[in-house]
Amino acid sequence: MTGIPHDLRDTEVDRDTVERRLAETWRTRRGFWGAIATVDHKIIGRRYIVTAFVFLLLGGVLGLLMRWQLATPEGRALGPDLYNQVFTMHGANMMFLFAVPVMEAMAVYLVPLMVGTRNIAFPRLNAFSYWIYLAGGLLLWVAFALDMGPDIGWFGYVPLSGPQYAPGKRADIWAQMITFTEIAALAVAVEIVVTVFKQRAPGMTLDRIPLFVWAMLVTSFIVMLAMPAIMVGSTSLILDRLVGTHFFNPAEGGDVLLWQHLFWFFGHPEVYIIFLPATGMISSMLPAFVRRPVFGYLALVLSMVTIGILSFGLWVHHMFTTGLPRLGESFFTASSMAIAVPAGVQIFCWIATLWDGRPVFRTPFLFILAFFFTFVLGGMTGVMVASVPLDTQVHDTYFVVAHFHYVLIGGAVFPLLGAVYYWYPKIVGRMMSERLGRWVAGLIFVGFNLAFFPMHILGLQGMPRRVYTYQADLPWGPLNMFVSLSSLMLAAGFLLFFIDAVRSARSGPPAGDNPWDSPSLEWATTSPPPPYNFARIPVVTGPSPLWENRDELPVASGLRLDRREIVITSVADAVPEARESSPRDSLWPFWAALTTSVLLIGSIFSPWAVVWGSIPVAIALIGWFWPKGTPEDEA
Amino acid sequence: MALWAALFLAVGGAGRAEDAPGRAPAAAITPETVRGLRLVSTFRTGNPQAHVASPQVAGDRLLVFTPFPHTLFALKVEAGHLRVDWTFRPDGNRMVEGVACCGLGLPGPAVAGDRLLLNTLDGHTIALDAATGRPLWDVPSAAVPRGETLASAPLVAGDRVIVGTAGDDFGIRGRVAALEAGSGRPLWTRFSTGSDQDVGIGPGFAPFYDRDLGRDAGVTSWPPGGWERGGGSVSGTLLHDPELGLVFHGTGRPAPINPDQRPGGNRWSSGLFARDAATGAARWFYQLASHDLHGVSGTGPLLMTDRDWKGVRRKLLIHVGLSGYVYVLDRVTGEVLSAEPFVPVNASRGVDLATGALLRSDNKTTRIGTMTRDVCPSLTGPVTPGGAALSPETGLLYIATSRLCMDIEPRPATYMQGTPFTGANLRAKRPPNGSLGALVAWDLAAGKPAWTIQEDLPVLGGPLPLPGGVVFYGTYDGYLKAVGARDGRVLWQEKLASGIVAAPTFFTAPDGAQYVSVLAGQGGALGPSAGLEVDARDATAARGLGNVLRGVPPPEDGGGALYLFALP
Amino acid sequence: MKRRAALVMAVAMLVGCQREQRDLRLDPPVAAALDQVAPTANGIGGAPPDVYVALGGPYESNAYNLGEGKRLYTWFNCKGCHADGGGASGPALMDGWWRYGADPVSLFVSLRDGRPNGMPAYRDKLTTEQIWQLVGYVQTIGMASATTAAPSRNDEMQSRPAENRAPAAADLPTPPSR
Amino acid sequence: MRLRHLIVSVLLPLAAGGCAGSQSALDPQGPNAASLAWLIGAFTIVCGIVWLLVMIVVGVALLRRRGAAEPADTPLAEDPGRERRKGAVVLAAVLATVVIVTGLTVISYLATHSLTAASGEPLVVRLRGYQWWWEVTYTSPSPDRFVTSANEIRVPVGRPVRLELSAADVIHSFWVPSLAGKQDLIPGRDNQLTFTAERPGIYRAQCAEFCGVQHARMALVVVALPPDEFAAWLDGQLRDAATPANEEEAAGREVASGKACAACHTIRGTPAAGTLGPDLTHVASRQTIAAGTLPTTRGSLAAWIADPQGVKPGNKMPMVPLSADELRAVSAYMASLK
Repeated sequence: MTGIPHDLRDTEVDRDTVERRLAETWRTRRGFWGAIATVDHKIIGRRYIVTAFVFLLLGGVLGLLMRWQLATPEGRALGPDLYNQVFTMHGANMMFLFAVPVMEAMAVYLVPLMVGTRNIAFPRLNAFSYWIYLAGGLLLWVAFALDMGPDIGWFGYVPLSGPQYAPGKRADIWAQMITFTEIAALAVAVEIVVTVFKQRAPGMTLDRIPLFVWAMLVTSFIVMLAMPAIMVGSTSLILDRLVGTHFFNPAEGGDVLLWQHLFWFFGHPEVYIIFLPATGMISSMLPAFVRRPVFGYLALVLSMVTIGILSFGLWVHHMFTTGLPRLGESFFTASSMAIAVPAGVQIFCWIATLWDGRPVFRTPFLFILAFFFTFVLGGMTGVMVASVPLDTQVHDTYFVVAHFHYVLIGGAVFPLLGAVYYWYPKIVGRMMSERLGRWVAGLIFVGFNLAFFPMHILGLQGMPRRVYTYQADLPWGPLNMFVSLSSLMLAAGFLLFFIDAVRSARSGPPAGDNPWDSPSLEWATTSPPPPYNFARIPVVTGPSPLWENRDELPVASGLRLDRREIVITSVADAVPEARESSPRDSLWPFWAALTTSVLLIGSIFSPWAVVWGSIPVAIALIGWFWPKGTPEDEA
Repeated sequence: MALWAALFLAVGGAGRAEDAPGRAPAAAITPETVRGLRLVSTFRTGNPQAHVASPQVAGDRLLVFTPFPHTLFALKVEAGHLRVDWTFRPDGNRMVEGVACCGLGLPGPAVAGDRLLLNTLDGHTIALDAATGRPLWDVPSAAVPRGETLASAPLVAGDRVIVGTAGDDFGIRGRVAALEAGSGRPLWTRFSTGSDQDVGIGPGFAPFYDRDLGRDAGVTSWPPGGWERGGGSVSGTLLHDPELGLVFHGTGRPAPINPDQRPGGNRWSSGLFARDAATGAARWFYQLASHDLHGVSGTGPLLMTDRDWKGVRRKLLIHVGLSGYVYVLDRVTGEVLSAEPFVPVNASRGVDLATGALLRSDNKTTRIGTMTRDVCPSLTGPVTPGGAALSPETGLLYIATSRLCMDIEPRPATYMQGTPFTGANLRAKRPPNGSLGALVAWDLAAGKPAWTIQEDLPVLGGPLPLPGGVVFYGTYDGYLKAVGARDGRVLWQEKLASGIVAAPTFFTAPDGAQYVSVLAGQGGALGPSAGLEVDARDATAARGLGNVLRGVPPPEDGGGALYLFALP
Repeated sequence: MKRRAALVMAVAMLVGCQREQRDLRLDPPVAAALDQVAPTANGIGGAPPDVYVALGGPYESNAYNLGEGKRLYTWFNCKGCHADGGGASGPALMDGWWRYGADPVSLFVSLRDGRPNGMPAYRDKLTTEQIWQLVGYVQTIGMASATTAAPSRNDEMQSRPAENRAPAAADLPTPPSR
Repeated sequence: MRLRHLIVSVLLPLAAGGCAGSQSALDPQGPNAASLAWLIGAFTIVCGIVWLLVMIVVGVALLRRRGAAEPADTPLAEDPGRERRKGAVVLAAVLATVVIVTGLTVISYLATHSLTAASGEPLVVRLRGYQWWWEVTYTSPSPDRFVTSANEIRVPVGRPVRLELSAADVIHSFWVPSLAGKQDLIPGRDNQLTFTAERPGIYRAQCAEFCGVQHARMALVVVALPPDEFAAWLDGQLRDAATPANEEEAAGREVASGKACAACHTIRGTPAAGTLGPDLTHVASRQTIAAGTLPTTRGSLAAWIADPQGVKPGNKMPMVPLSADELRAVSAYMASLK
C-alpha cells in the first residue's frame, strides 16, 4: 500500500493511472491462497458457472444411464436400487446443483456489470456462498460414489424418506444437500437484492434497469420467500430421522402431507426461480438480435412480478391426487391457469419485439427461437396439468416428465445456452464458434424434441414415472427405444457445446468490448472486464445506455483509488448517496464455509455435531467480522 | 371353615352370596377392634412372580398357590403359627411362560368336599385329595402350543367341574368345558365362536335382546376364517347358580385388537353367557360390545345376589365390566337392568337399556394405523377378575379399580400359532382427573358410588368385606388397609414388604381364633401384567403400563409372602 | 500427504460401503453357510460361522439389514411379548441384560431354536438371513451397536427413544426393573 | 357429443394397442375415463391451436423483414402510433388468453363434477397398498362375505365401484387409466375413488407414486366381468382353498403350511393364516403373481418361490430354502388353488 497517497481520487489523475491504481486495489492475489480468498464477483461467478455446468454434465450422464436402462423392456443395465439412486440424483442434481445455482451464477457475474458497479454487495458472503454450494454438491456426489446416493426421488416424499422406510444415511444426505444449496442460494439472493437496490449506476432509475436484472431481483425475492419452506422441511425430515421428532408421523400428530405442502410451497416457486432468470436473459438478449429495444418494458416487468407473486399460489397442483378438498383443488386449478396470463404477456411482448425487428440469426438468437417453440409447448401442457381431472390421468406419468422438461429445458436451459453464447465473449474475452454453435443449437433442439415429445404419448399410454423397468407386453417399448436413441442426439449436442466452450476459451476469435452491439452496461467495459469492472462509474440516461450514447458514456467520478470504493445510490431513482468501501479479499469466508460444512455433514450423524460444530463456525465468523483497521472498516 | 370371602365369591355348593356357608360366628373384627390387629406369622413362598391367588381355606387348612411354576402349599395354623401340612408341585411346561399374557399367576384351587380342583397355567386341571395333596386325576384343558392357558379357577357345579381357557392375546378360540368331577372325564365343550352347534346355541337359547339372535352368528359375524382365531376366552369368573341350574361366564374380547382385521359383530366375544350346567347349552347371551374396539371383555368379576329391584324381587347377576360399567342383569333372562360407570369412561356414552347396545363415542373409535388418544378405560381393564365383592351387611359392592386411560393405535397383526396376535400399540395414561386407582364402594340401586378411596396406584388387591363392618384391601405400594364398610374411613393399615395384587382372606381357625391373611408379592416393577424383566422406559411395556408406572420404585422383594394378622 | 488422503478416502469408502450397502439377494449357499453356527453346549455364546466373519459381520452394522430386522421384529410378533424392547410377558430387551447374553450367536440360537421359558422357535417361520437381520436389530435395542447404524423411530406410536437415540449400553445403570 | 366422439376417435390411434389389458388414458372403458379422455382431447386441441398460432406469428415476424434492405442501424427510432397499435394487439392477445384460460378452467371444473356424480349402489372394495403389492378386500354387509385377494380387482360391468384406499406403509397411488384417474393411498388418510367399467375386459393398473425399490413392479389388473359372472366368481372366492387332488399337491400343502410360507400368507382351510403377504387361498385364479410381475402359471410360481429376490429384487418375500421336490410340490399345490 505504500506509495499510494492517502485518499487519492480518480479525479486527480489520468485514465492510465486510474486503471493502474484500481487494478492494484481490486486485484486478486496470485497463488492458491489468493484464489481461495478472492471476493471478486467475476471470479466467483465464473467458478459458480463452471461448477454448475460440471453438475449439468454429470446429471446428463445420469439421464443417459436412465435412458439406457429404459431403452428396452426388462432392461438389465442398472438394478432397481441403482436406478432409483440414479433418477433421484438426476433430479436432485439438476434442480439443486445445476438449475438454480447456474441462474444465480450468471447473476453473480452479470448483475454488478449490468448495473454498473464494481463488485456485488456482500462479496465475502458471495465467496462463502460458493464454497457452501460446492460442499453440498461434493457431499451428494461423493455419497453417490460410495453407493450412498439418495434413492427417494428429488421430492423425497415422506414416509418413504422418513426414518422407517429409508434406512441408512441416504435420505439424510439428500436433505442436507438441500440445506447447503439453499444457504448458498439465499446468500446470493440477498446479495443481488442489495446490489440492485443500492449499487446501481447513477441515473439507472427503476425503469432503466436491464430486464435480466429485474428478473433476478424478482427471483431473489422468490428465493428468499420459498427456500425457507424447504429448509424447514428438510430440517424437519432430518430431525424426524435423527432425533425422532414427529413432524411427519401421523400417529403422533404429524402429517405426511405436511411434507408435500412444505416441499411444493418451495417446489413450485422453484420452477419460476429457474424460469424467470431465463426470461430475463431472453429480454436482455433479444434487443441485440432484433436491433430494437424490447417491446413493453413495463408490461414485462409487471408480468415478472405477477409471476413471482402467483408462483406462491399454485403449489397444490402437485397434489391433486392426494384427495384434498374439491373446493381447494378448484381454486388451485384457477390460479395455476391464471399464471398463463402473465406468461402470455411476456410471449406477446417478445413477439411484438420481433415483429418490427430485423433479426440477426446468430447462435444466441437460434436458442431464443428454440425457446419459443419449446417453452410455449411446455406452457400448453402446463395448462393441461393445471386441470384437476386431467391431472389425475397424467400426474406422475411420463406426460409430466415431458411437460417439465419442456418447461425447464425449453424454458430455461435453451435461454441459458443462448446466454452462454451471448455473454461468453464478455466473460472469456473470446467468441464461441458460430459454426459449431449452429450445430449445437440444431442438435440440441431437434434431439430434445425427439427425446421428450414422445414422452407425452408414453404418459398418456399409461407409463408412470420413476419406474426402473417395464414389461415387454406393455406397448411402451418402441417409443422408449426411440426416446433413448434421440437422447443420444441431445447428448451429442451438449457434448459439442462443452467442446466448443472449452476450445473457444483458448482459440476463439478475440471478442472486443461489445461484439453484439448490445445496449446494456456490461458491454461498456473490456472483455473480460478488469477486476474493478469500470474505470469510472458510468452514468445512465436511458434504458439502452450504449445505444443512446454511441460515442461516449457519461461517467461519475470522485471515487478513491486506494481502497475498494463503490457508489451507493438511492433505491428508486439511483441518485448517488454515498461512497462505500467494498470488503477486501479474505480467507475467512472459506474457513466459515468449511466449518459450516463440517457442522452440517456431522449433523447427519449426530445432533451433537450442531453443538460442537458451532464452535469452529463461531470462530470463523469472529475472524470474518473482527475489526482489523482496514479501509472498509473505516467506511 | 370360613369360605366367606373367597376371592370371587364363586360360590360352590348350595346358596347364594349372602348366605354363604361358614359365616364367621361372631364379628370379632369391627371398626373398633381392628386397630388391634397384629402380625402373628409370615410365610415365604419362594416364588418371585406376581401372586394373584388369594389364600384359600379348605377345611382347617389354608391353601397358598404360587404363580407358575406352581406350588400349592397346604398350611395349618396352630396357635398363631404356620406349619406346612403338605405341598403339591405339578410338573410344568415352561414354554407356557411365553404364552401367558398377563403374568404367571392364577387363582388357586376350588374346594369340592374332600377334593381340591386346581387349574395350572400350562393347561392342566388336576384333582387333589385335600387331606394329603395327592393327585387323583390330571387332564389337559388347554393347549399351550396354540396359545391357550388357564387363568381362572375351575368352577365346581355339582358333580361337574367347569374350566375355561384364556389366551385372547394369542388368537385362541375361547372355550369352556365341563369335566366329570370324579374322573376328569370330559362332558361337554362349548366354544365362544363358530357355528351354533359349537357354541351350544339351540332351541333353548333365548337372549333378551334381539340383536343377540342370528343363525350361526359366531361364523357370519366374522370375516371368513376369522372366528377360528377370534379370541373370546373364558378367562374370567365362572359362576354357578344351582337353583336355576345355570353356569354364567363371560367371553373375552375378540382377537386381534386391531378391529379392521375382524369386521362384523364378532359374536360371541365380549359378552356374557348363561349356560345350562348339565349340557352346556346356552340359555341367554348378552353382548357387552358388538365389534369390540376397546377391549370390552366379559372377563370382569361376576357376582350374584337376590334383591328387590325397583320393588320387585329379582335374581340379579352383577358384572363389573372391563368397559368401566357395573352391569346389573336379571340372571334369569339376561335383561340389563342398569349399567353405570364406576371409573372414568369416555370410550362409550353409556348403555342403551332398550337395546342393550353399548353407545360408542364417535371420537374414540379406533382404526388401523391411527392413534386414538385418551381412551378411558384402558385395555388392561379397570378391574381384575377377583377385584369385586358384595357385602350382605351393607349391601354395597366393593370394587378395587384401576383408573387407567390409554392411547391406542391398532396395527396389522399376523396370526402365527403360539405367538401374540394382538395388533395394537398401547400406552396407558392417567385419567383426566384423580388418581390411578381407587377402592369404590358401589351402591347398586343408586348406580353410583357410596364412597371412594383414591389410591395413588392401581388397586389390584381385591376387597374383603367382613361382617363386622370392615373392608380390607391391599395396595400396590404394599399396604394392607382396613376401612369402614359404610363410610370408607381408614381404620388401620400396615406396610408389607411387597405390593399386594390379591384379595386378603379371612378365616377362623379350628380353635376359634380369627385371622386375616394376605398374600403379598407384586412380582416385577409392573406387577401381574408383566414378567419380571420389564423396562418401564418403554411406554408400551407391559401393555402400556410402562407409561404410567414408570418411576414407581420396584419392590425391594417382589416375591410372595403370606402375612397372618390376628387380634391379640 | 496425497497418499494419506487417499488412504483416508479408501477407509471412508469401505466404511460407507459396509454401512450402506444393500445386498438384496443373498446367495443360497451363503445363506446355508450362515446357518452353521457353533453354539456352546449350554447355548450361550459360541462361534459364528466362518462366512459371517468373512463377510465382516454384515448384520450388525449395515443400515439396510438393521432396517429389515426392525421390520421383521414387528412383523413376526416379537412386539407382542417384548413390546418395543420394554418387555411384557417376554423379558425386556432394551436394558441390555439378557438371559443368554448379547453374543450374536446366542441371539441367533434363541431366535432359531427358541428357549425353554417361552421363547418360541422361529426356525420354520424365518429364513437364516432374516434371523441374522433380527439378531442385528435386537442388538441395537440392547444398545450394543454403534448408534450411527442403528435404526431410527418408526412411523407409529412413540414408545421410547429410538434405537439410535438410546444411550450406549456402557452408560446404563443396572437394569432398572429388578 | 359428436365432438367428443370425434376427439376420442382422433386420439385413439395414439393408444397403441387399445387391446384388452391395456393401460392407457386414451383407451377409456368407463364413463370416468371417457370423460377424462374427452377433456384431454379438448385441452390438446385448444392448446395445440394456440401453440400453432403463436408459432405462425413468430414465423411471420421472423420472415417479414428478411428480404428488407438493411436500413441504417437506428434501433431506437420509434413510431409512437405504431407502438400503440402493437400495444393494442398485445392487449387483445392477453384478453384472448384470459378467455381461453377461463374456458378451460370451467370445463375442467364441470368435468370434476361429472366424475364425482355416480349412480347406483356401488360395490365397495377396500384397496390397501403395501410395499409392493395390493391387498384387495371386497366388502359386504355381511362380514363373512368379505373376500380378501391381492393384486387383482374384479368388478361387475355397469355397476359403480367405490374403492376405499389406504396405505400400510408409504404413499402409493392407484391408477387404472382405462377406467379412471389416479388417487393416492396415503398413510393416515382415507381416500376414495369411484369408477364404473362399461365393458368386460382386463385393464391394467400400476402404482403411480414412487414407493421404493420395486415401485416399477407394483401393478394390478382390474377385470371387469358381466354381473352374473362376477357374482359366481365372488361365491367361488368365498370357498376355502381347494383340497389337494393328488399326492404331489398334498405334499405341497404340507410344505406351504409347515415352512415359512404360513407365517406370511393365508390359505383358508389350512393352518396358514399369515397376513403379511397376499392371501393365497385362490392365488391360481388370479391373472398374475408378484403384483403383475409374472403371469400365473405353475412354472412362474415355481420360479417366483425359488428365487423371489432374483425376480423382483428387494421385495419382502424371502428366499426360503426348499428342496427340488418341495419346490415342485408347493408350486403344484399353488397352481391348484383356483
